[in-house]
Formats: sequence, C-alpha cells, structure tokens
Amino acid sequence: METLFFLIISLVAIVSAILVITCKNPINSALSLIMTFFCLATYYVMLDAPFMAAVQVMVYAGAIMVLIVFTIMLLNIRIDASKKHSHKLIFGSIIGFFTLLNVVFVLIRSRAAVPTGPYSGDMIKNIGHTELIGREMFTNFLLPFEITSILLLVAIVGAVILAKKKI
Amino acid sequence: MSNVLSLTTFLPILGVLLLLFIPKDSKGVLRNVTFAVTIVTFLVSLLILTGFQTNAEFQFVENVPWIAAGPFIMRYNIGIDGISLWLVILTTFIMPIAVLSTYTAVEEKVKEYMVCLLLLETGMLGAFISLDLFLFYIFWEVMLIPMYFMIGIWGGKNKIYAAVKFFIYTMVGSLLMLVALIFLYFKGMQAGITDFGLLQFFDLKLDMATQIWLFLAFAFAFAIKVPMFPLHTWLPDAHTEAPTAGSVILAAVLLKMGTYGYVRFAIPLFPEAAHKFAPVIATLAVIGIIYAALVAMVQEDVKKLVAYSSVAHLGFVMLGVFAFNTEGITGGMLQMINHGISTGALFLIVGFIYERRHTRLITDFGGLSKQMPIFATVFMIVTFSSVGLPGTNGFVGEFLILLGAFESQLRWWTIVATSGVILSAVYMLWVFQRVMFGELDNPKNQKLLDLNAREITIMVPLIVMIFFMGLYPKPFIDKMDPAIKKLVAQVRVASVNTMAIPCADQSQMPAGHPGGEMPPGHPSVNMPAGHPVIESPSTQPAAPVANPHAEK
Amino acid sequence: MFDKVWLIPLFPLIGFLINGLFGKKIKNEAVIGGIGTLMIFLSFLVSCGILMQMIGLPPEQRVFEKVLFPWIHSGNFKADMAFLVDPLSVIMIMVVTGVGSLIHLYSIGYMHGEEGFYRFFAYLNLFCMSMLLLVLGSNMLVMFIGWEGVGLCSYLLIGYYFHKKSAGDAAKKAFVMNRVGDFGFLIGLFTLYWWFGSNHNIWTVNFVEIKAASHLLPYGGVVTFATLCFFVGATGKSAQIPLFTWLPDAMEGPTPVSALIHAATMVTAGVYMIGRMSFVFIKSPETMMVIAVVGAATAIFAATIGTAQNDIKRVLAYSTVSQLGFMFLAMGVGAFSAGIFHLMTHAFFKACLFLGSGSVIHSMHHALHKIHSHDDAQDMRNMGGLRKAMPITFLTFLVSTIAISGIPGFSGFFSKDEILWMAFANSYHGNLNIVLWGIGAIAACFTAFYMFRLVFMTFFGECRINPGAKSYLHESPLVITIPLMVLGALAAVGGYLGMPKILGMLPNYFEHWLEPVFELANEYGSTYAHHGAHPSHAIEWGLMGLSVVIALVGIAIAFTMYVKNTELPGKFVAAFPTLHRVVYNKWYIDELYDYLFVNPCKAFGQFLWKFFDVIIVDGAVNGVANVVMSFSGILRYMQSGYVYNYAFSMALGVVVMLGYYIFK
Amino acid sequence: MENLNSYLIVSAVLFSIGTIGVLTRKNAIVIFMCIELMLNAVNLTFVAFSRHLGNLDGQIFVFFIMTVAAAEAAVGLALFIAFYNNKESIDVDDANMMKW
Amino acid sequence: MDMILIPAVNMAPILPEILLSVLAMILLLINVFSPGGQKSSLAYISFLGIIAAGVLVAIGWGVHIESFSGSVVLDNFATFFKMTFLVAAGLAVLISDSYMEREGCNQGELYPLILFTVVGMMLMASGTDLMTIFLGLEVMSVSLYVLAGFNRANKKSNEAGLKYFLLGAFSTGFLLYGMALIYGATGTTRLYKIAAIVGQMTVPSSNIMLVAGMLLMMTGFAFKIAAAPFHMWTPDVYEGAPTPMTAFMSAGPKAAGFAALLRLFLVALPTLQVEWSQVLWVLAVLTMTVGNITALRQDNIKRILAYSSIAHAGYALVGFAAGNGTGTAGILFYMLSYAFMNIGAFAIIILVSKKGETNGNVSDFAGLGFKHPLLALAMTLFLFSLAGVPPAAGFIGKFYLFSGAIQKGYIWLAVIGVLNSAASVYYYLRIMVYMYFKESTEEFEWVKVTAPVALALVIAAAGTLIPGIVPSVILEYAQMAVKLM
Repeated sequence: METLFFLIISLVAIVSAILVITCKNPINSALSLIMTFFCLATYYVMLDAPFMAAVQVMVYAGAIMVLIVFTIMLLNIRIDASKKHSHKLIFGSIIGFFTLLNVVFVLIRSRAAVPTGPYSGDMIKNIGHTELIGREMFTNFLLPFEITSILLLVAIVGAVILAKKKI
Repeated sequence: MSNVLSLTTFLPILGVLLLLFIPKDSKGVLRNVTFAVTIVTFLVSLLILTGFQTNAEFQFVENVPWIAAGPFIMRYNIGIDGISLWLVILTTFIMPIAVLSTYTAVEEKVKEYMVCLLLLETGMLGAFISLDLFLFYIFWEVMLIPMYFMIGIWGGKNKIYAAVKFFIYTMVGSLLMLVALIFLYFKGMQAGITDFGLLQFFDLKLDMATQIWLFLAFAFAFAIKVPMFPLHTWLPDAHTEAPTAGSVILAAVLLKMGTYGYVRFAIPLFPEAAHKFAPVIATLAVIGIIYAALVAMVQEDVKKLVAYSSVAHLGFVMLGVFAFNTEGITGGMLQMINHGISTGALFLIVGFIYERRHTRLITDFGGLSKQMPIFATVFMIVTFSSVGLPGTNGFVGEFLILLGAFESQLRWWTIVATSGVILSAVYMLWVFQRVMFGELDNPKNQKLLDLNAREITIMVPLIVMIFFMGLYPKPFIDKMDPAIKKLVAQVRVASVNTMAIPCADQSQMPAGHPGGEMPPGHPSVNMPAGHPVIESPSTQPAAPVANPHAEK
Repeated sequence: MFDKVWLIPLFPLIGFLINGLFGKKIKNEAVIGGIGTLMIFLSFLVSCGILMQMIGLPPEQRVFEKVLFPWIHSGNFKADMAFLVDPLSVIMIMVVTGVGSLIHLYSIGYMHGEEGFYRFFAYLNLFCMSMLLLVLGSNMLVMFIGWEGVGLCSYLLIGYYFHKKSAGDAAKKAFVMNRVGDFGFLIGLFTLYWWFGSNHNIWTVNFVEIKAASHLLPYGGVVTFATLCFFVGATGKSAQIPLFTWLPDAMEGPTPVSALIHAATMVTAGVYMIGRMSFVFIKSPETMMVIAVVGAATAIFAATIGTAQNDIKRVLAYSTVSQLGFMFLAMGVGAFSAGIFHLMTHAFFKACLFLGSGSVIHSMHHALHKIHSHDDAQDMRNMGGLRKAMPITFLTFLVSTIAISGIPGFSGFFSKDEILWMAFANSYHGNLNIVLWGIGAIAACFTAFYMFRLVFMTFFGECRINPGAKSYLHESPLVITIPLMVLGALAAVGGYLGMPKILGMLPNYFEHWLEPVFELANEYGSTYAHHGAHPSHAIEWGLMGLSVVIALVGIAIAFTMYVKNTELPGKFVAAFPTLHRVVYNKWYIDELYDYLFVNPCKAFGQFLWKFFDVIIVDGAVNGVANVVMSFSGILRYMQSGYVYNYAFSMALGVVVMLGYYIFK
Repeated sequence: MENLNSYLIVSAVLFSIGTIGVLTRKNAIVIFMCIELMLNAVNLTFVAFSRHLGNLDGQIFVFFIMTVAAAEAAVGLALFIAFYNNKESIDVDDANMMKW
Repeated sequence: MDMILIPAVNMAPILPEILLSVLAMILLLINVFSPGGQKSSLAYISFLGIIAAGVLVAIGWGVHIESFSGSVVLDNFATFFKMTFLVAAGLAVLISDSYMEREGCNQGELYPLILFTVVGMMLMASGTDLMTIFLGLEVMSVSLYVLAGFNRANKKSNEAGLKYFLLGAFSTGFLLYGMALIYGATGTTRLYKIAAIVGQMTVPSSNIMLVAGMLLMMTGFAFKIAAAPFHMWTPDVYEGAPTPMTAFMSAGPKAAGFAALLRLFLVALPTLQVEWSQVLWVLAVLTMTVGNITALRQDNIKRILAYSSIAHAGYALVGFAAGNGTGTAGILFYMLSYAFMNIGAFAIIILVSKKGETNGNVSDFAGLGFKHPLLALAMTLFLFSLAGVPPAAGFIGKFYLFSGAIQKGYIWLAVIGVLNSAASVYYYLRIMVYMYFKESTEEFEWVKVTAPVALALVIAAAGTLIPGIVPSVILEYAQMAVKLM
C-alpha cells in the first residue's frame, strides 16, 4: 500500500517536474512546480518529518511561489519566446541525462553511513517533530540560525534597492 | 669598505631618488647628475678592484638573513670572485659611457630615461654579485623591466613588437629556470642544504637524470639571454629598436648575463650534465657563429648587422666556456669583456651616425672617411677589435677560446668555429667599406660633422681598453685565474666521477661472470649470462679526453 | 746589442704614433716624411749593429731571445711578448729595414702633394713595425700579431685611395684572403700546441722550445695536418694557389706600397714562416711535396697570366706571384736557404722594378695630368720609348729585369739557378724532381719573356703616349732615383753573397750563415731522403747552361714580338683567341671564386636571413604566439554571452568530473 | 517506509530535470523555478538521509535551504524586474550585451 | 514541554562579524534618516568600522577557539583570511564613493551590503560546519548579486546581476547536492566529525558517495573562485558590475571561496587528498590556460582583468593541488597580495574611465604614462605584480604556489603554470604598451583623485611592493595560519 502510494506520488512529482520545464507558459510551469512541491511535502510526511512538510507548503508553495507567480503576472509574460533552440534542448537533455546517470550510479553503488543518530521514528512520534527540530536548531545550530537573519535582511535590502522605482 | 659591494650596487638607486627631486625640464641637470652618479659608482667599484685579493675565494661577502618562510630561507648573500669581478667593473665602466652617449640622443622624457638607466645598472650589478640563487633570480628579472621600457619608450619604429618580444622571450626562459631553481632547492633540502646560498649547492650530488633536466632548464634560460642559435631572433629586433644607450648596455652587459649564468650556475651546479650536453651546446654555438656571420653579411641595417655579430661573438664565448679548461673559460670570460667593449663601441658608432643622418641603412652612406676622419679612425679600430685582430682585445679572447676548445674534446667544432674568423672579417670589413669608403656621393652626407669633443670622450676610454686588453691582458687574466681554475677543478672532479661509474661496472664484471676464480657451483646471481654492460658506452662521451694518446 | 732588439720595432711605432696622431697638424710633408724615414732608418742602423755583433759570434751563439713582457698566460698556455734574434731573423730585419728605408725615402717624392700624406707615412711605419714583429717574434703568437698586423696595414694601404671603389674592394679582398690563410695558421698552431701538450706535456708555442722538442714529432700524420694548415696560412699571405688573386688587385695601392709590401716584404712572410719552422715542415714529406707542387704550379700559372697583362703594375704583380712560387718550390724541395736567398734577391730587384714602374707612372701621370688626358697612366700600350726621357729609371729597371730573368752575373741568376738545381737534385720527391725542374724552367722562360716584354713596351719602340703629353715626360727627382740606384746596384751584385759552390769563385756566405737555422731540418730530412746517386757536376753545369739558354730564348721571343715584329702579338692573339682571352682574364679565377664562394655565401646568407631566420626561426617563435592567439580567438567565442551556454559548461564540467570518478 | 534509495533516486530524477530545465529554458523566471526544483530535490535527499541516519541535522539543513531559497527568490525576482525595466524582456537571450 | 535552553556560547570568534553586522544595520538606519545626496560619510564610517574590525581580528591572532558547538572556529587561518577580506572591503569602500557619485547611483545601501558581504565571507572562512559555510556563502552571494546589479540604470550592470544570480543559484544547487551526499555518507555536517568518520573508513576513496559529494561541493566553490569550466560568468559579470564592486568581487569572494574550500578539504577530507589533488590539478591547468589565453585577445580592460582573475585562481589552484604547507601558505599570501594589486589596478581603471564607462578599452590608457606619471607608475607596479615579475608581491606569491607544487612533485603543473605566467605577461604588457609607448589621441579627463582613492592607491601600492621586497612580513603569518589549522 505504502509502496503504491509512494509510486503514485513519485509519478505525479516527476510528471509535474517535467511539465515545469516543458510548459510554454510560465504560469503553467509555476503551477506545475507548486504541484511538485506538494508531492515533496507528502514525501516529508512519509519520512516522519511533518514539520518539514508544513514548512515546505508554507514557505515554498506559499511564499516563494506566490512571489514568483506575482512577478510573472507583474511582468506580464505569457509565452516563452517562440524561437526554438533544438540544439539547446538536445545538449541540455544529454547533460541532464548524464547527470542523472552519474547520480544514480553514485546512489546505487554506494551505501550511506550507518544509522547512528538517536532520532528514531518512535522518538519523533513521542516527543514531536517540531520540538526536536527546535531543540537542535537552538542548540547545535544556533549560529546558522542567526546567520539566516542577516541573510534575510540582506535579501530585503537588496530587493528594495533593485526594485524600487525612484533611485 | 666591507659594504662596498652593496654600495656599488645600490648607489644608482640613490641616484634615482636624487633624480626624483629634479624638475623634469632641466634636462642638463638631469643628465649631469646621472653621469655623476654613474661615475661615482665606477669610482666606488674601483675600490672593489683594488681591494680584490687574487685568490679563488668569494670576497666582499655580505650575508644577512632576508626571507625565511616555509621551506625556504633566502639570504641577502652577495660576493664576488674573479669571474664576476670583471663583469661588475665592465658594468660600472660602460654605464657612464652609455649615459654620456644620451646627451643629445635623447631629448624627450629625459628624466624617465635616466631613471631607467640607473635602475638597470642596479639590476645588472645585483645579478653579478648575487650568491643566493633566489636573489640572483630577482635581479635577473628586475633587469628586464627598465630595459623593456627603454626599448619601448625611446625605441624606433617597431619598438613595441621588439620590446614585448624581448620581455616575453626572456621571461619564458627565466620562468622555467625558476621551476628548476625551486626543484633544485628541494633536492638540496633533502641533502641538508639550509638556504639558497649558491656555494652549498656546488657540493650537492645529484643523479644524472635530475641534473639533465635541471641543466636543460637553466641552459634554456641562459641560452635565450646569450642568445644562442636558434633562440636569437629577439636580439636583432631589440637591438635595432633600442636607443643607442640601450643597445650599448644590452650588448655590453645584459647579454653577458646568459654566459655568466652558464659559468656561475649551470656548469658548476650540474657538471655531469654540462659534460653530457657540451657537444650539443658547442654545436649550437658553432652554428651560431657561422650562421650569424652569414646573416650579418647580408644585412642592410648597420645596427642589425652589429646585432648579428653579437650572436656570433657570444657563440665563441659559449664554445670557450664549454671547453671546460682554463684556457677556454678564461678566453670566454675575456671575450665577454671584449665583446662588451667592442660591440658597445660599435653600437655607439652606429648611434653617432644615426644621430646625424637618422638612417642606418648601409646604402645611405659611403665615403664618410673623407668627411669624418676621426670617426673613420675610431670606427676602424673598433672594427678590427671586433674582428679580433691581434693586438686588440678581441684577439686575446678569441684565441684563448679557440685554443682551449681545441685542446678539449671539441676539436672539430673548433675548426669549424675558426672559420668564423674569416666570416667576421668579411662582414665587418664589408660594412666598413660600404660606409666609409667609396665616393662621398650622397649630398646629405657631404655636410656631416666629425665627432665632437663629447663623442671623442666617449670613445677614448673604450679605445684605450681595446688596446690595453689586447696588449697587456695579464692583469685581467691574473685576477680571474684562480676562480677559473677552481671552476675547472669542480667540473673536472665531477667528470671523473662519471667516468668512475662504468669503470666500477667493469671491475665487477669478472665477479659476476661464470668461470675464473668463481667457486664451483656458485650460480651467477648478480648478473645473468650475456648481460652486457649497457652503461659504459653511453657515459663514455661525457668524459673529457683524458687520454690524449687516443688521437695518435 | 742583442737586447736592444726591441728598439727595432719601436722606432717605426713611434713614427706611426707621431704621424698618426699629429700628422694632420704638422702638415709639413718634409717633416712627416722625414720622421717616417728616419725612424725606419734608425731601425736599420740597430739591425746593422745586431748583424755586426752576430757576425762576430760563433754560429752556436747566434740565437738570442728577448722577453719584453708577459702577454697571455692562461692555464698551460704561455705566450710572452718576446723577440728572437737568430741568423734568419737578422736577414729578414736587414731586408725589411733596408728596403723599407729606401722605399720610405722614395715615398717622400712619390707621394708628394697627396691628400693624407701623413696617413700614408703613419701606415707605412705601422707596416714596418708589424713586419718586424712578424720576423722577430719568438713565438707563434707574436709572429701572428705581425702576421695580422701586416695584413691590416696592407688593407689600409691598398685602400689608401678609399674613394675609389676598386681600392676598397681590393683592400677587403686582400684582408679576407689573408684571413683564410690565418684560419689555417691558427688551426696549425692549435694542432701543434695540443699535440705537444697532450702527448708530452710540453705546452708551448715558442719556436726555440718547439725546435728543442721537435725530435718528438712523428713523421707525417698529425704533423702533415698541422703543416698543411700552416701552409694554407702561407698561401694566403704569400699569394700562392689558391689564394693568390688578391695580390694583383692589391696594385690599387700606391706604388711604394706595392714595392714594399707586395713585393719585398709582406708577401714573403709565408716563405719566412716555413723557413722559421723548417724543422716541423720537413717532418712531413707529404707537406713538402704539396709545397713544392703548389710553388711550381703557382710559378708557371702566374707567369702565363703575366704575359698577357697590359697594366705595368699588374705584370709585376703576377711576376711577384710567380717568383714567390719559386721560393715555395725551394722550400718544398728542402732548399731552405736557397728559398730565403731568393727572397732576399727578389726583394732587391722586385722592389727596384716596382719603384721603377712607380717612377714611370709618376712621370706618365704628371704628363697626362698636364694635358688633362684621362688615359691610363699605368697602361703599357700608352707608353713606349721612355728610355730617353727617363734614363736612370730605365737603367735601373733594365738591371733588375736582367736580374729577374736569370742572366748570369746578376743576383737573380744565382738564387733562381740554385732553386732549379735543387728542384732537380733534391732527394725528397723522387721522380717528381724532373717535373718540378721542368715546370720551373718553363716558368723561368716565361719570366724572361714577360719581363722583357715589359721593358720593350715601356722603354723601347715608338712613344705611344698622347703626343701632347710627350714633352712633359721627364726623369723623376733625386729622392726617387736614389733608391732606384741603390736597389739596382743591390739587384746586380746582391747575388754574390750566395754564389753556388760549383762556380767556386766565392764561398756561399749565405748558406753558411743560415746553416745553424736549417741544420736540424736537413738532419730530419736525411732520415727519409732517397740516397740515390748524387747528380754529377756535369749535369749541374749542363742544367745551369740550359736555364741560361731558356732565359735567353724568352728574351729573344720578347724582342721578336715587341721590338722587331710588333704586329706579331696581334697575329698571335688572332690565332689563339680563346687562349688569349682566358689568359688575359687571369684564367677566370676571380670569376670562379665568385661563383664558387662569394656568391653562394651571399646567397646563403640571404637565404638564412630572409628565409631561415625570418620565416623558420622567427616564424616558429611568432607561430607559437599566433597559435596561442588563435586559441584565444576560439576560447573567446566560446564566451558567447548566453547564460545557458555558461550553465552548460558548468554542467558539463560536473558530469565529466563525476563520470570520471564513477566509471574509472 | 520505503527504503532510502527510492527517495534518493526520485530526488536525483528531480535534480536532473531541474538541470535540464536550466539548460534548455530561456525565460529567466522559469530558469529560476528550475533551480528551485533542484534545491527541492536536494532537500528531499537531505530529509531522506536524515530519516535514514536518525539524526535531524539534515532536516535543519533543509530548513536553512528554504530560507536561502526565499532570500534568493526575493533578490532574484528584484533583479528580474530591474532587468525587465531596462530591456522589456525577461529572456536570458537578451542578456547578451557582454560577451567574448 | 521543557524550555529549550540556549547553551552558553563564546561570542569571541564572531566578534568582528557582529561588529560589522551591527555597523551595517546602523548605516542602514543612518541612510534612511539622513538627507539624500552626500553619502561620503557612510563610506568613512564603514572604513573606520572596517579598521575597527581589523583590530578585533588582529587581536584574535594566535587564539584557537571553537564555539557554537563546533559551528565556527577562530584560528589563525580564519584570522588571516578575515584580514584579507577586510583589506579588500576597505579598499573597495575607499574607491567606491567617487565612482558611485560619478555614475549617479550613490545609494547609501552600498556600504552596508559590502559589510554584509564581508560578514558572509568571514563566516565562510571560520565556519567549521557545512551549514555555517553554506549560509556564509549565501550571505556573501546574495549581497554580491545585488552589488553586481547595483547600478540598475545601467544595462550592463543589470545584465551582470542577472547572469551572476542565475548561474550562482545554479551552482548552489550542485554545492548543496554535494553537501547532501557528504551528509549522507558521513551522517554529520560538522567538519571535524566528518574528518573523524572519514578517517575511520578503510578506503575512503572507494566510497563513491563521499567522492561524488566532494566533487559536487568543489563545483560550487569552483564557481565562486572562478575556476574553469565554472568560470564563464566571470568576464561578463566583472565587466558589467560597477568597477569598485568588480574590484571587490575579484579579491574578496575569491579568497573566501579558497578559504572555505581549503578548510573543507584540509580539515574534513584530508584523506581524499589524492582524489582532490587530481581534480584540482586538472582544474588548475584548465583555469590558468583558459584565463590567460582568452585574455590575450581582449580589448576591454575590465574584461582583461576578469580573465586575469580567472588565471590567478588557476595559479592559486596550483598551490592547492599541492595541498602542502608551502602551497597553501602560498594561497593565503597570494590572496592577500592579490587583493592589494588587483583592487589597486581597478582603482586606476576607475580614475581613467569616464561616466558610464564609455571608455573601458586598453587604448584609452594611451599616453597615461607621461601625463600622469604617478598613476601610471602605480598601475605599472600592479601589472608587474599581477604578471609575477619581481620585486612585487605577485612574484613571491607565485613562487610559493609553484614551489608547493614542485615540492609535491607536480613539476609539470609548475611548468604549465610558469608558461602560462609567461603568456600572461603579454596582456599585462599590452596595457603598459598603451600607457607608455603610445601617444594618446585625445585629451582625457577623469574623476579628480579624491583623498580616499589616493589613500586606497597608496595602501594598495604599499601592499604590493613591501611584501615583494620583504615577504616575511606576511609570509610568516601565512605559514602559521596554515600550520595551526
């Protein structure tokens, strides 16, 4: 059952991902991307990471994609330019294919590290994913967390400078 | 007194600082100050000459720490021996002459020109006195910069091409040398060498393969600078385009860097490899002699002709140096000085007529003897010095080179090289004839003025040296002799070592072979039957002709 | 007196410096000429003193070496500035300073009014100094200074009229050909030095030391190589086949120069050098044969050319070449003292002949100049019948001509006959002897012919000069005629110093004098000489008579052709046009050399420069640069400006990197 | 739970699709979306590893990646707008003033 | 539900970062509340701030503190690089004001952004956790995207920002994938732990996930340091970005990329040295060659220096490939001296160029040598240093880099390096050819040499010349920095 579910989700994810790169209309691409994001959120749930799933939906599908769609609308772009670059497509696909091949081979031919961490599925269920994440983040990963604040500040300042009308 | 070497080397830099305070437009002051600085430098360098003890040791040594970081220790390690002594003196001697020659030749950007000249002097002196390989490399490169600007700013029509070619050409070689230098240092480090001090490296025992590679890298860099055939094409370009003083210094001192590099570095550092490549280098030197002479013969531009004659002369130097005996190397050293004087003088002469006529084409001249008798005399003396007429300096060097080379294994090379003596007469006399003899038919030449007092002053010291070194070279030879003997000994010891290897092989041969005194039943493990001695024939040519009876 | 030998070259040097540096300021010809002449004359006096002292010494004490100062000392090599006084060098300094003084004196008159008078005397002094160094040098290197120094002076003096292109060419040609010889000299020197040094640890170039060690030299082999090289040097300096073509051209110089340098002294340096090193040369039978053959060949060859020349000085020049050939023939057959003897007598009569011709030219030139004629003052076809106008010149000229033709009683007869006899009777060359003698005899015949042709054309017959100029012809001043008379006298009587034994009237002083010098050589030679039956006195008398007859035949032919039957030469030319053309054009040797050496060298130089240097060597250098540059162009266009291209390059990099590690 | 490799392979596929998109599309916004796709694929890898290893570092990392993505989106879209203001286009083909 | 107890952390290692961040925020506020127009005061304040940060950094020399549970470390290595960043930023700040004024885009946010960039770079240099490094990198990159497109009225600047952003984000994808694989293979993101775990592996190089992770991460950093074939953004972005920012970008982020990569490889993955050395060998050759050879045929001086900066990354990679003390110390030294000489060169470009950078060609330098000898002299010094001619710092740097390779036995790499160096001489000389050997065809005018720019030039020249003559002043520190890592 779970396998079947996994396969269906995977199918949807991959098809919508392919749609992202094939749709002529950027809006359609954006919508397909949102679809993919939802599929990923589903995976996260399946991987015992409900908090990540929630963030995925809120930040990615919610915030980022809204921003993107908004921009697409703002710039009033409809169709990807009609000029076709078949060689681009071919070379791009070949490279993509080889990237896939390489990565898949890496994954097949190697084994990940032996599980050592304390966080089993049960533990997550007992204590709660969000709390565990919070503990980690504010203890071991405090500094990166603080850095993100600077990062976001930079992004805000940058966006303002670049996009404000009057200089 | 103990710092007199440093003083000599950096006096020109002080001069540069002085020049900076002189306004751009007071050209006369700029010239006079520069001239005074070079004269003072020359006088100070005479202290070196008088204080020099005639022995093989390095003298006036100054050795203070400079850089110590990581695996490297570089020291400000300077000193001179008989080999570098004369090159230092030559440099300080030529500089005032070069400066004096610019009084009317350079009217634009005088200040910059003088700065370049003085910087160049420091660079050249530094390279001659460095006993630290790294320091040497620094000076070696630093020299390029002022020369590059001199060619590029004050040069002729095609100056940019010539300047860039000069710079990049020499740069390629010297960078490869740098790699070899670093490699050598690491090799030395394994043997317990602590810094870049040259003397320690002389005792370093390197295996043949390493020596060959390192020697090739050094030799390549120096060969470009010499320049040896076929790496010579930058020279005619650089010479033709450079202003007179630039050409003079280039010919008189800069080219000596290459040959000096061989004598001081490439040969004593890698004696076995030097022996192995002696035939190759001698071949190139001999080709250079003949080739440059033939090419010089058909030149239409006087300056280019002199440039090619430089190639030929330095071919002689190389031949002498690679004879590896006292006579040859002494000859080579003398020829270096001689070439500095006579070719420097030739470039000055070309400069004189160029200043008057703004052309250097031989066909534009003819019959100048009539109009300019003093010039004719001077030109003739210098021509014959360049040709190597006995009694002038050119002969002593050339003769010793050929004699030394003939004594060594390079006999057949010498015979070919000697024919260069004929060719040099051909092209030098031919140009002399075409410029000075014949009808004075070109109206532009009929108003030419003879040399003025300044120009005569420039030429007199050179002419005096031409005859002095030709008739009484003893003081020169005596001072350099111990150092050269030491060098020869260094090289010879090494070559004996190479010979010892095959001998050792042969002495082991009977022990390895079945039969003889071998105990019965003892299998010949060490050497399978039929195993030939591969080493001996290949190392044989490296050995000098220690057995002269072979020729009988 | 011996240790004052350094004064001999010093005086001319002083003269050179005074005239060279200040001559232009002095301006007064008398002072300049006086200084020049005086200096060489002082040398002559010192030489006389040395000669006197030497005569007073027993033969074994007649060698003296004077070291002036150390010159080149390096490693094993030692060469001092040192002079060697021995019977041979004394003869040479006597000839050089003696004849030199006379010619200096003559020059005062001859060069009168020339632009650069001071220059001429400076050069002449310099030449004398170099020549004296050459003959006095106690080692090969000092000799070489002189050797090249005389070449230099020859260059300067041939090019004295530098505004004439032909003069410049001739000067250069002379120097370059001499350089070819020097090349040989140097190689020979190296070989000898190296051989002695490496085999016997005798590192020397000193003649005395080499002589002392010469018993170590093998016969043939390396000595042949060395001596052949030296001989190449000698051919260059002494204008032998194949390096003789410069000498006739050298006549571009003023006539006193031709007399001093190109007849009396410098050109004989090669002979002197062989004499100086006779003990080495004799060790190689092969070289001896080569010398003899080349000498004989040059003698006949140059003589043939001499018969067809019309320029008075050129005839003399070819005559000089031919006479030098005789000297080399003498050296080659081991008759060293005969060769030196001929050198001396030749110096007398040939100097006299040149100076005489100079007198003629001087007069002709003067006369032609008066009427503004552009006729050639040196062309014999413009002369004729001058004996009336210039009696002293004529007489001295005639005496010398008789001497050179080998008429008994005059100096040339004694020396030349001795050479011919030795060519026939020597014990080194076996059956070749008769050939050598034959060639020599024919050459002698030719000599008599062309010399008398010269005399007849110049001094006899109709006066063919431009009629207007005829009245201006007159005898030269005393300053010119005195040297002529002195030399004429010497040409007449100089031979009695070396009268062949067979004539028996006087002892052969000359041979005795040189005996200590050539003793060793003769001793070495006797080890391989053929000790056959020695030719009898009868044969010697017969041959002597024959050579006289031959000379007379030559004279008779000349008389027939140029006095009696003046249309004969024209007929002869018409009968053998090709032969005449070939001989007239000096067998096209110059053209041959141009074709073989000069032009290929120039063409090769052009090729090396324009093609090899510029296209191949520099082309390779620039080619590397161009290849790099074109790569630069390619790489530059890969930088297309499109983001996806950049991304593509990145992705490709990733894929390749990963792929390499995954699938390796 | 599916095994680790399934997730990894799905993420690899998504990553490759994203790469292809970057290489083939011309619209800058679409390219940016493809990059977001790549980042998401990485996120999936991280979460999968995190779950497999039983430590949460990977998930924290994902959290930060999302922040970065947001920041980049803000700046990136601002850049696009500025570009569009200048060029009236958002095609990367038109970003071709500077080349060679 | 328990409270999360935030552990006590030692702030010392990130004091300079904090200082700069706070300063940046203050500057933002000042900018908002100050009247528009004159922004010079911001430049001065930030320069002073940078000096203050420099003092803080300098105080930390010789200290070794880990903090934030191993996320960050203060050691000599970090300190050295932080100094390098501060030098780059300080010089960039000094040369920015007059340029921005001239180009009419003098917005006060510039300086805070520069400072934030420095903060990001500092975190990269001192981070010992993949996350810290990644976030530092992103702080830096995001700021740089903005800085590259800062002059938004200028189409080139715009385009530069766009290109930089797209490609940068693309490379981030690879970087992150690499980090993910490393995480998967080792189970941690802390560098020291990674080192420990990898150290326990029997044959780490056979763990393909680890190797692939390493390679992908390398890709990401290679992009930042502009190593071929990930270099292609460089010329376009350098050309388009405002010149002071180009100067800054060429020096700072490149150094930061090296800092992070060095720490990553030498601390976390020393056991894979064979593998990364191999790759870096190839990258170094490619980078040097592509950079130098392409530069030969450029006319735009900014592009020339962009390609030259690629080539310089290649030289540094030579030292990196060697991976020994000599080579890595060489990188440190080189990055610092490169900051001096390259920013110095750009400063002169700024002075020579006109508004809108209409004259960015080499030929516009014609005749500079004699009209403004001091400027030309400084430029000559910088160019010779870039070319690696003694006695400038560039030579000593190259000397150590190549020495490292030779010591390691990579002779051919060194040979290729020096040959490249020789080729590079051509285009540096070309600029000098124009400055000295050609006469200018037109009168040129430039921005007055303001005091800050003059100061920047003096500092840059001193920083180029002094380490060339007495390299020990810097080299010794570089050696120590590498040793203690």
